[in-house]
Amino acid sequence: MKWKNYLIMFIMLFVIWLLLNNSLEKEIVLLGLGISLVLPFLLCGKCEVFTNLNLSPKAILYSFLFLFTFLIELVKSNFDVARRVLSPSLPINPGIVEVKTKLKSKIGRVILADSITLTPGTLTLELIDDSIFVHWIDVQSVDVQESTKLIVSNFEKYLEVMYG
Amino acid sequence: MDTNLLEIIGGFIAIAGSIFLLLGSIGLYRMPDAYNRIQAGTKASTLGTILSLVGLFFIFPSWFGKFMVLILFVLITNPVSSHVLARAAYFIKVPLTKLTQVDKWKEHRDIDESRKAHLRKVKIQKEGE
Amino acid sequence: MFVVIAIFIGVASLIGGYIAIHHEDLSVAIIASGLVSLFASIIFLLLAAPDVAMTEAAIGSGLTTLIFFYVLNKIRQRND
Amino acid sequence: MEYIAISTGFALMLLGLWGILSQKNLIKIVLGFTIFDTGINIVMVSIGYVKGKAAPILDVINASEAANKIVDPVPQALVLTAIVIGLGVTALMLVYVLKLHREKNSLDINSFKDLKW
Amino acid sequence: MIKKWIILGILAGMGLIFFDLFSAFRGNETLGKTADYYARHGAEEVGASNIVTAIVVTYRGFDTLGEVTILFLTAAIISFVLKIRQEDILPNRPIRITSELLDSASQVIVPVIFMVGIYIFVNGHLTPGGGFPGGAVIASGVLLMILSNPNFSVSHKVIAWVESISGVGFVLLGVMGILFAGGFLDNRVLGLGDFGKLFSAGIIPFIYSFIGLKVGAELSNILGAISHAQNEKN
Amino acid sequence: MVNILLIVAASITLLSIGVSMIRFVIGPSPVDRVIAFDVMSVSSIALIALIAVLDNRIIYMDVALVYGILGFLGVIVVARYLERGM
Repeated sequence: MKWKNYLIMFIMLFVIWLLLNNSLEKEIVLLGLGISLVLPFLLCGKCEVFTNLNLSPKAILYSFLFLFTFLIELVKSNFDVARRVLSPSLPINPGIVEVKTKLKSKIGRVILADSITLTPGTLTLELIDDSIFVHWIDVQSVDVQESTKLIVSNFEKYLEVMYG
Repeated sequence: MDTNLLEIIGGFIAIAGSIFLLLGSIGLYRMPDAYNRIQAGTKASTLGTILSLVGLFFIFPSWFGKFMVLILFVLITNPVSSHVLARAAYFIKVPLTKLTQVDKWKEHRDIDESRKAHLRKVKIQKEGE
Repeated sequence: MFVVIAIFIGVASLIGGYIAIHHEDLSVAIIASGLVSLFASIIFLLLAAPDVAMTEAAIGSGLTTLIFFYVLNKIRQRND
Repeated sequence: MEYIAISTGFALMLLGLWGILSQKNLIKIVLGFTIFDTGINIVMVSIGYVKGKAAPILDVINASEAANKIVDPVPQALVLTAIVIGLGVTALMLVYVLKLHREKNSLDINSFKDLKW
Repeated sequence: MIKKWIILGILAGMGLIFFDLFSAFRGNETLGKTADYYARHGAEEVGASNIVTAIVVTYRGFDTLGEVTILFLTAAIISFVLKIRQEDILPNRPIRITSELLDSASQVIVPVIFMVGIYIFVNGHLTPGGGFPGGAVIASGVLLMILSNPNFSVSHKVIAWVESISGVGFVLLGVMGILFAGGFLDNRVLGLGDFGKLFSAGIIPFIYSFIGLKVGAELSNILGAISHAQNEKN
Repeated sequence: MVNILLIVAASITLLSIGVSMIRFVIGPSPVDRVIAFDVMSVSSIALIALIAVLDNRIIYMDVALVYGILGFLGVIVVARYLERGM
């Protein structure tokens, strides 16, 4: 097991324990420390999700920027859904397109696919090597480069810095 | 007065969240095929639940922890489950609607299949020789 | 308000039960019975029994449905 | 409230019984059993409900005035046991369904007539 | 045809009985005698703020012991029934591989699910929940591991160890109640502590942790047995 | 005042569960029914949170956590069953 994966898993579990208990008493903190030290050893013998995470200051700044972009896109996508659903003629133009990604690390790809699913009008169907197949509710371009630019590049520039 | 105002803002945010939930289910009802339904349902139910929880957080700020865990959990799991479901729907050949413009994945799979068939043919020929 | 929620959820769970018994596709019937348990757990919550609600959600709606699907999968594997 | 819940419970019980009696598919019969189970649990919990009182957990209620402020905890403890046992029974029934299907390659209850006379 | 009428007759009879019960039902206004005792004395005698937990673990602890035994027997019977001879095994068909996204995401989600399960059974005396739902949540975490990686098999050795250690621990804590306090499963072995704290209510948190681990192990055993059951030749 | 707003929110959430129930009843393929089930279980999380706030008991939120976990798992199991991955 890589130490970085273990460390991040430990921090994540400990924070979740504190949030669940919602208090900072001594016994709760000690018990949480014990549990979150033991659990990654038991469950993640072969895990490697967090291994490629970049912990430099720039990456942390970019992750906040990414979160901000993502939330804006999420709200935008909901208004998009609302517009489509409420208009009587149901203006959709669906199709399945292919886009390319440059990301190699696993957690980066997971976050990219999740963000594609939650942004306006797109839904990840499958990841094969470097291509992602996306169901697009309103196809604007069938070309690979063009749709990559429209769908992926907005997030990828942050994720590339965060996960290398 | 101050806390009262916060509570009222929270109530309105919760109403906005429930309206998004309603829009999602209307989308679920109106869309023509399974993939579009998954799109409408997932997006609206994710943001709707998150907004409801944020609105309730304004009313009871001391419940911060549970709301935060729930929001994170919904945000991580909902896209994953919809992705797995959409992939399953594609594999069991749930029909796409007639409005569909293009299906790149099918082309990709066809190319893959034909390449494999070609390789098999070459191999058989070699064995034949 | 709670009475309105209870009526609504009760009617929905009855519809779910009807589908569970009368739909010819077994997988749909099993999902519908999971839905009945899900709504039953909200009814437990309204009856001021959060312990029971949590147990019903975790065991009645969760694990029972999952075991049903595993058995159905084994039967399908044998049939084809 | 308790009237609505108890009528829902009785209706679910009848629905489950109907499923058990009228269906031919073994898995459908087990499904009817689980619905019956859920109905019984709802009926038992709603018998213990006391109008306008809170859940039997004393975090905002003082221990001294608990007796006047909480609902009946005994049926809840009983139902907690019943749900877990219900899972065990359902799993056992399903495994026997699997075993029966291995014997006859059929899920229809009319094909198991070996012990009928 | 006659069968249909018999079924309808039975249903009508049951419906009549249920309607009679329903029309005789009057909502309670006060608690019954037993419930009143538990509500008045539960907090000071047991020290748990969740009265249902106090009943399940202390007042009716024997019931719970029997329940855990029943689950254990169910798991044993299931693995016995599903066992077939080695030469009758039909080879498994190839199955579709997991999507990469589910595989990666489950590595993050499984520890969180385990954490929630542990939280539920450790806090059983303060919040709703306890050993049984906590164990079920842990078993569903194991199930997610099986689903995201079909080659993952539940290790029988680990499960047997967890199961026996927690079972023995449960009974030992009960016996300590005979030695140091009022009787079997009496929770005042450790002193009641401060009301509403994590380590209060005597040994209830420890007993519920053992129950949770044992239920989780047994349910994962059942799920593993069914999911890895082999198909038999005709 | 706040209670009225919350009651309105709970009513709209109930309505959304009802509309998804229609899709669950008529949905032609199992996939449609599963997505309706998912939307209903996620809406139930919001409904339980609203009930908890209206009743002023934080302890009900634990039930919502369990709902979140099991709704997710149910969808994954059905999807893996349908695509023959189990």
